[in-house]
Amino acid sequence: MDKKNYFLDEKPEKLTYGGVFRKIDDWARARSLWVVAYGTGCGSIELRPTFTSRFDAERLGMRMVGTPRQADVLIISGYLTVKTLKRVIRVYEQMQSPKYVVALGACPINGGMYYDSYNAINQLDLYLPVDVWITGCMPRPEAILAGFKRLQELIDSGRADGWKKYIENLDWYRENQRKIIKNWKMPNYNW
Amino acid sequence: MEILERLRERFEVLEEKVQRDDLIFVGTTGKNLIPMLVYLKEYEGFKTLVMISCVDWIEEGKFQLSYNLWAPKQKKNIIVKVFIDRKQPNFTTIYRIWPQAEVYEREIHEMFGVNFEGNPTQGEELILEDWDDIPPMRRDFDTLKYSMEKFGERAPKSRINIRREISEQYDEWRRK
Amino acid sequence: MWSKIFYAFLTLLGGIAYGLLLGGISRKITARMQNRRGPTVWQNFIDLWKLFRKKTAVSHGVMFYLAPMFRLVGGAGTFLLVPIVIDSPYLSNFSFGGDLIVIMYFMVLGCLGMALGAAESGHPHAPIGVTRGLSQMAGYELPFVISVVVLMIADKTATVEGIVRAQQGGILHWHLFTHPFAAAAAFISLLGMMTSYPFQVVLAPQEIAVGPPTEYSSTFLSYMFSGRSVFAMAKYLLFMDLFLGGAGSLLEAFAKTFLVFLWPLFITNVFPRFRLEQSVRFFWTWPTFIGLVDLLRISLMR
Amino acid sequence: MAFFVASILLILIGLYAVLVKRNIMKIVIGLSLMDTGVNVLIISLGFIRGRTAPIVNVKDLLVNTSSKVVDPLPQALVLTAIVIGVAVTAVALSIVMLMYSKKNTLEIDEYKELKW
Amino acid sequence: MVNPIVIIGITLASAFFIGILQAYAKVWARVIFILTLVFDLLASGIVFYGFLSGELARPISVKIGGFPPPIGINLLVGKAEAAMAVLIFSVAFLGAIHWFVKGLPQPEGKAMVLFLLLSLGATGITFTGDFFNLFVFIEITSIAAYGLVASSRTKGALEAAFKYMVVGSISSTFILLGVVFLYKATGSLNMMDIAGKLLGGISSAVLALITLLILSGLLVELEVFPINGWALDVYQGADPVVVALLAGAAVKAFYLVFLKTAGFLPLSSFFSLALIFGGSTYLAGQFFAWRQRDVRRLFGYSSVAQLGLLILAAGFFLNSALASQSRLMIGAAIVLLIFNHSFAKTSLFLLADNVKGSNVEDWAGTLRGNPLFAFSFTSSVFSIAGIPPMAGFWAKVLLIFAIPRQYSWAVALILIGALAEVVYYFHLYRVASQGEGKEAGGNLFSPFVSSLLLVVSVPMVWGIFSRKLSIPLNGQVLLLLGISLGIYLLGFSRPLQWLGSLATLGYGIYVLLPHFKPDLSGFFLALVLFGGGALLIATYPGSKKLPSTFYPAYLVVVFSMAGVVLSSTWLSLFVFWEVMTWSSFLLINMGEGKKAAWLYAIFSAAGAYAMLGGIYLLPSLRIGVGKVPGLLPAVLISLAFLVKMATAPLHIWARDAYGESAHQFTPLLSGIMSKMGVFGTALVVVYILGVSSNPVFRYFLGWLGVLTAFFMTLLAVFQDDLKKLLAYSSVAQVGYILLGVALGTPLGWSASLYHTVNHFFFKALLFVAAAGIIYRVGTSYLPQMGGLIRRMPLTFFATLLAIISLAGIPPLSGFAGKWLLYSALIEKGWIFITVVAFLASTLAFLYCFKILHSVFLGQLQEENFNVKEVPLTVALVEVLLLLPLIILGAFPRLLLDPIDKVLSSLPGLSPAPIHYGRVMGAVTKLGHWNALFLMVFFAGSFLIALVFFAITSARIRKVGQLDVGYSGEVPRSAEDLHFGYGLYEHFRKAVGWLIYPLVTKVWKGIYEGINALAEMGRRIYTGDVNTYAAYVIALSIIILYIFSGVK
Repeated sequence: MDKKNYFLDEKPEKLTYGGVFRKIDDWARARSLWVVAYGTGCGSIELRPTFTSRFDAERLGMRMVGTPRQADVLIISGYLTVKTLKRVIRVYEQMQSPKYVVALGACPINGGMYYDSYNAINQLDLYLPVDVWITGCMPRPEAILAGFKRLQELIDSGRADGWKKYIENLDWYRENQRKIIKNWKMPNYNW
Repeated sequence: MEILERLRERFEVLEEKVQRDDLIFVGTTGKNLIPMLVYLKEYEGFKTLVMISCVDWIEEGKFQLSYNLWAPKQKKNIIVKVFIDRKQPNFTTIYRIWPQAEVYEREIHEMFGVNFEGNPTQGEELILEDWDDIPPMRRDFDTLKYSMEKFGERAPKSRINIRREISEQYDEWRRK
Repeated sequence: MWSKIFYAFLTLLGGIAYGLLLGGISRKITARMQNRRGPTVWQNFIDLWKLFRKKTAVSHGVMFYLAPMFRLVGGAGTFLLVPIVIDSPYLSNFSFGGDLIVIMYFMVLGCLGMALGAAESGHPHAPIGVTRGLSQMAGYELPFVISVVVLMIADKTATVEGIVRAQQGGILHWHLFTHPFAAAAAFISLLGMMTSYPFQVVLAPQEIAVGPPTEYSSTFLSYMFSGRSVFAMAKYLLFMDLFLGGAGSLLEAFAKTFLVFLWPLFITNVFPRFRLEQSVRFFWTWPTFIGLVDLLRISLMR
Repeated sequence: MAFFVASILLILIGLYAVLVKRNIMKIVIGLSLMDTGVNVLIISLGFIRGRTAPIVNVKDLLVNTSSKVVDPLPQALVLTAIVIGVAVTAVALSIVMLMYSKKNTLEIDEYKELKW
Repeated sequence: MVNPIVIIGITLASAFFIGILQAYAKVWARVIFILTLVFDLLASGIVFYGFLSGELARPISVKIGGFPPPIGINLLVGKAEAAMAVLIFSVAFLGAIHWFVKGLPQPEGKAMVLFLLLSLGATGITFTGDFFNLFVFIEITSIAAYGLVASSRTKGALEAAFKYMVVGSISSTFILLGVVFLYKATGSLNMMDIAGKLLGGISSAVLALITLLILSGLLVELEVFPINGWALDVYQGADPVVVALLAGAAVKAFYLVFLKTAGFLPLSSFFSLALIFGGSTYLAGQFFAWRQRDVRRLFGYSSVAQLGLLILAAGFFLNSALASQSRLMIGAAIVLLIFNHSFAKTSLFLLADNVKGSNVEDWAGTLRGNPLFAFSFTSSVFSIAGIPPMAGFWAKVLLIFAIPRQYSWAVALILIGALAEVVYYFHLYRVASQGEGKEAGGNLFSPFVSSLLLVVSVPMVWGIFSRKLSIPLNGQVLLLLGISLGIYLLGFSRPLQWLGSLATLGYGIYVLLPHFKPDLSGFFLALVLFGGGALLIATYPGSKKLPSTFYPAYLVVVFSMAGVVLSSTWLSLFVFWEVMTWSSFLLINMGEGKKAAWLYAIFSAAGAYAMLGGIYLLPSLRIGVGKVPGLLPAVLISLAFLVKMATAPLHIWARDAYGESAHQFTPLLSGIMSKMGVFGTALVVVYILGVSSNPVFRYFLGWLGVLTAFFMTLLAVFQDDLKKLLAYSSVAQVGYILLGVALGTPLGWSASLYHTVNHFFFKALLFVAAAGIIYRVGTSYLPQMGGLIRRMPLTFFATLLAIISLAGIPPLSGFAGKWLLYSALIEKGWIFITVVAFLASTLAFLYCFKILHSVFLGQLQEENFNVKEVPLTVALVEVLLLLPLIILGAFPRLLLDPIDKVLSSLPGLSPAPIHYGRVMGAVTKLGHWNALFLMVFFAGSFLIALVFFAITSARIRKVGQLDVGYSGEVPRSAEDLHFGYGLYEHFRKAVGWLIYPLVTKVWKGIYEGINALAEMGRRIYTGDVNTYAAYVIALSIIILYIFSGVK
């Protein structure tokens, strides 16, 4: 037996979105957002007050979880270097659908103050489907909460479908990703 | 300061500067560096290597390596500077004196292309994975051009609805 | 027969629901104590539904696949073996299936199943969590067993019904008051069983990502979730039956389990965390000595 | 009585040599002395004052011989014992010779390889 | 009829001729040498046969020189003398053959002459009827021996000869003096004459002194402690053939004289003299050998010890206060001891000649690949250590059982010495049987013949003595044991051996069918035979690597266990017990263990000898007959069983013996053999202790059981070797069984018996699975496995069910035992034990998870990618053992009903007070439990949940084994992700102090202490001639002073 069995090398199927319980599902999903506690940039420091007593994101039904398997939301908290991007892609792909991406700050949108850096990416949505952008450098917890409110509205109305788009256009995303990640040392499908 | 006198007695000191009471700069030649560091470590109490940094003097055609040492008892810093040729940036490692130097040297190698002979982990990726250009911290490296080429144009500030544009890109890509 | 099964099923659903509700209440109370608003008390239902209705899931193998069922069935079995309302034909559920010894061993079945599934996931955190859990179990089992043995010897029966009957006739007949030391030991070990805060290193949500179920997701996790809540309910019920005199009616059962539920909750919110060896040492010293007082008393009185 | 004392003395001297001397040759001599002492003792046991040697001829057989001669048996025994003693001494000396040829010493301390 | 004088005359003459001939015709000298020995052997054999056949009723008395006995010298040859002559000449013959095979020492003529003279002298010593003649023969023997020793080419021979000569001279001086004084005092030298004169015992103190003079001279020759330094030096330094003749034959002649002298001169203090000197020599010899590194000297110590035992026996033999029946038994014992020791020691010394180097370490590997060597060595060692079926066993048993009760300390002494003997002999055995195979020299004819004599004598000895002692050994079992040994002949083909063993076992079941009765024996017999048969199937894979003695030994273990359970007397139980122990020792020794088998041997021997001591104290040998006074016999007998169960302070052998024995054997060892301990303890509790009496001792036993369970479980938790972990677990589970037996209530007993069977099922299953896994994976180290569920699903399933059973989790079969046990404990009211038992079974979950996780779960390691499912036979046995776990889980009554029948057949016990209702299931006074309901409920609801899940679940992707949430990293290898090593480190921090190896250290301390004492003790042998001589003198004076009664 070769090492192939270490990772699953099979393209994921496209997912449908609907069914009898769709309304209830969306309602529940919106009110139970579990965030993977993966601090990618400077903004992760803003998440601590967001989730603790002062701003209390838990009242929105949000929780931090330690593993991508159980999480619904991936927060990109600031700039992403090439090195981090690889990990973020893997974490995102290990999350179970439906899943959402929230990007904090200017850097993921257009590079921000690192627009000319040799190592920070300029535009996150080329690589991952972002559902909500929260601008600022960095956005304060109030802003983050407002962003999550927006995410909840999107989910409630069924418009937060980045996870579906990602699978549908996986090849496009892969092409973009491979453009900057020259040495693709990851499995083809990360879950 | 007495320490400078003692250093002068023993080694070739090219330049010296007392910045503060507890911070001295000393310049020396490449040959003298390791004896001087050993001397400072063993006899003057500079037990700790705080860091190694590098400056690119592109005009002079030189790299400046600064070894920042710290004497915990006297509470003093000394920075030993040494210049090396920019065209052939080869130098010896000091990781046998301070094992932690290994990582600093690895980083300097990655960022400046300085080659520390004898460093066991030289050349392994530290921060830059898959780097494909000249070392990025050299002053002749055009970071903006590189960024634009690799990560794409900076999106115009006026753009509001990103989602729509991405969808267009999907469609465009599909049509190809 | 079939009606009995039907009622048992209903009771089970009720137990799960009540367990989830208690979980929500606990989150709410914790939040209030931390000067937060906190989620609604129904939050656990929402979470459960969301997990249940996730679109995708991953599996690592057969045991991984079966473990949530193990967990749920183990929890449900324990829950149904403990009589809720004594002498009620329906609400004493399947307590004819076994006595206290059976219950204590049946409890392990669910945990074992979950441990196996978790371990098959191949994630190193899972066995870390499992071994911590088992070690802690070895810790709290000692005081718990001491108090259980005290009760069995004192009441000369090993059945839960028998123990409940022995406590009838007024609040002062409760074992909580007749055997205060044994009760204290058991209630301290309840903290360990519920992995509430001083003894919470088993799950350690941040460090080892909730330990055993770290690789579980989606529907699997929802089964685990409901299994855990019904399991917690089983423990509350057991403690109610052992120390609080059982219940004569459903309402009383609700109230008394709520009382039992409050105890770890209050502890959990004001304490930091023990390391594992500290918690084992703690269990093998203080609650054990407390329990031994009653054990000695019983053995001398006999 | 004198024989008695002398024999005991001989035995003791021999014993002394065996027990104390560190030279192998002396030990062998001690053994010989002991042997001789024992022989003397045996003879003295059979000796009866005023009697003659138990050499019997026809004339003596006519009279009451048994009251005239000493006990003949110890003497016979001693004859055998002497032979045996000589044999033992011979073997001992040959062993000593071999030992000396091997190690060129007769110190007993050199011959303590086998112990414990 | 041959005249004995002819033997002496011919030998003397041919010695003379050889001396002359060897200068001219060497070949003829050799021929005459051998012919003489053959003639002597035949002649003495004819005389001996004459005595045996009854042709000669009275001793032959041969006049020499024409004078009638009182005045002239005569030879007096009786049965004993003739036998001794046969012995001497057969040993001499074997030695001579060995010389011829290996090459005669140079100069060969002299060596042959001296050799003939030595055997002649020894014969003369035996034959003579005259004291002075005795002295002469002693001197002939001695001088020949000096010469032979000195002419040996071995290192230190001269030195030894010199020491021998000095001490020998002193001793013969004593004898000579004694003889002469004797003549002076009695006027006679003829033995019979003197004996006639002194018929009523010695009256005068002077005579006593004289007797003692002779005796102390003889004691020097008999190598009594502490004046035996010279002998050890000779044994170490001289040519082994000479040593064999000296130790094997000449010394025995001296012993005969000693016996005769003491008999003719009835000294009143002889008894205490023999006891003191025999006992001290015996013990000193046995213990001083412990630290001996030189093998020949070690054999020397052993010889000395055996002589001590003989002297001790002589004391009892000549004590007229004893019953004649006992004295007869002791006489038989002496004969057996002499026979046994002579040939065994001859064999051993000649074997030592074949090994290069003299140290124990030089013996490493000599048994491997040398079947002849192994056979000779094993049978000799077994003979000397007195292990059944060898004749030495009967010697010990006869001796012990003949000693009257008031001298039971002597019995203790004998047994302790025997134990010490086992320690050093089996140390040597362990060294010799392990390590790289080594070429031993090829001169194995004589040792082989001499050990063959030992083996051949076995049936005869058994035929005589087992009838005499009325030990009814089960004939069917004996037959089966014989057939088992025959399996060895199929050794050329392992599959054939395997099939043959299966057939034999099947035949065994068929033969023993009538014994499957609902009583204790039948119960255990079924376990032994069916269990052994099932496990035998699984032994096939990998059996090619085992020695061809594996299957015979395996069958012997099984059938001797059958013998144990079918025994009707304690002594036959003991016999089978010993056979079982030592055959299993051989099996354990086939594994990789360095020390395991040795430790097992020591502990088993200690237990067995304690049991023998206990049996000695019993009023009747029949099981269940007679009222037993006091606790001591019960304690002693149960020691053996506790050892086999590896109960707490006696457990230290178990880990390695289980862990390092051959994988094919471990299931039997754990699953069935440890249950023999249970059987024995059950016998002790029922028939010796009584189920309702002795509550304190039974409470103590209960604590032993529960503490064993607790500590062994804890040790298992921290064990990283699969088989050793299972070993600890096995010991712990047997601790529970012991607890149940100790309870002595019907409920406790039914818990125990239930658990006995059930433990067999799951532990045998686990060990069989472990054997399969180890066979496939090639290691038993847990952290190196992992993820095997992907390759061995069946084994995983089997192991899982076994583990659930082991942990006692309902709904599988293991829970019934737990439930019964706790019910019994609470009913009995042993509260504290209950708590500890509960805790221990909780701790068991820890190692249960460890087994499952470390072997089957987690990441599959790269080196195990190509592992396949276990071999077919193993899988078959797994399934066979698996079914009862499930069936008993649902219907425990299938086993509990027969157990009730067994219980009602035992005195003092009744069927367990369990009622079986339809709804409530099993009901006791305390509680209730419905096994079937739990099973149905669990299976049903599990299925429902599964189906529901399958319908409602999300889309499930089966991912690869490295696809885990790893902080976004890509794991590089399975090894990084597998959590195998140090699984319970955190728990060790909390409770590590509980597994401090106290017991091991105590045992080790005892061992080291005895070693240090032995080391100190044997320093008295300084190797200095002066010292040796001084010892002789000092001791003789002390003997003369103390025992003569002269003040």
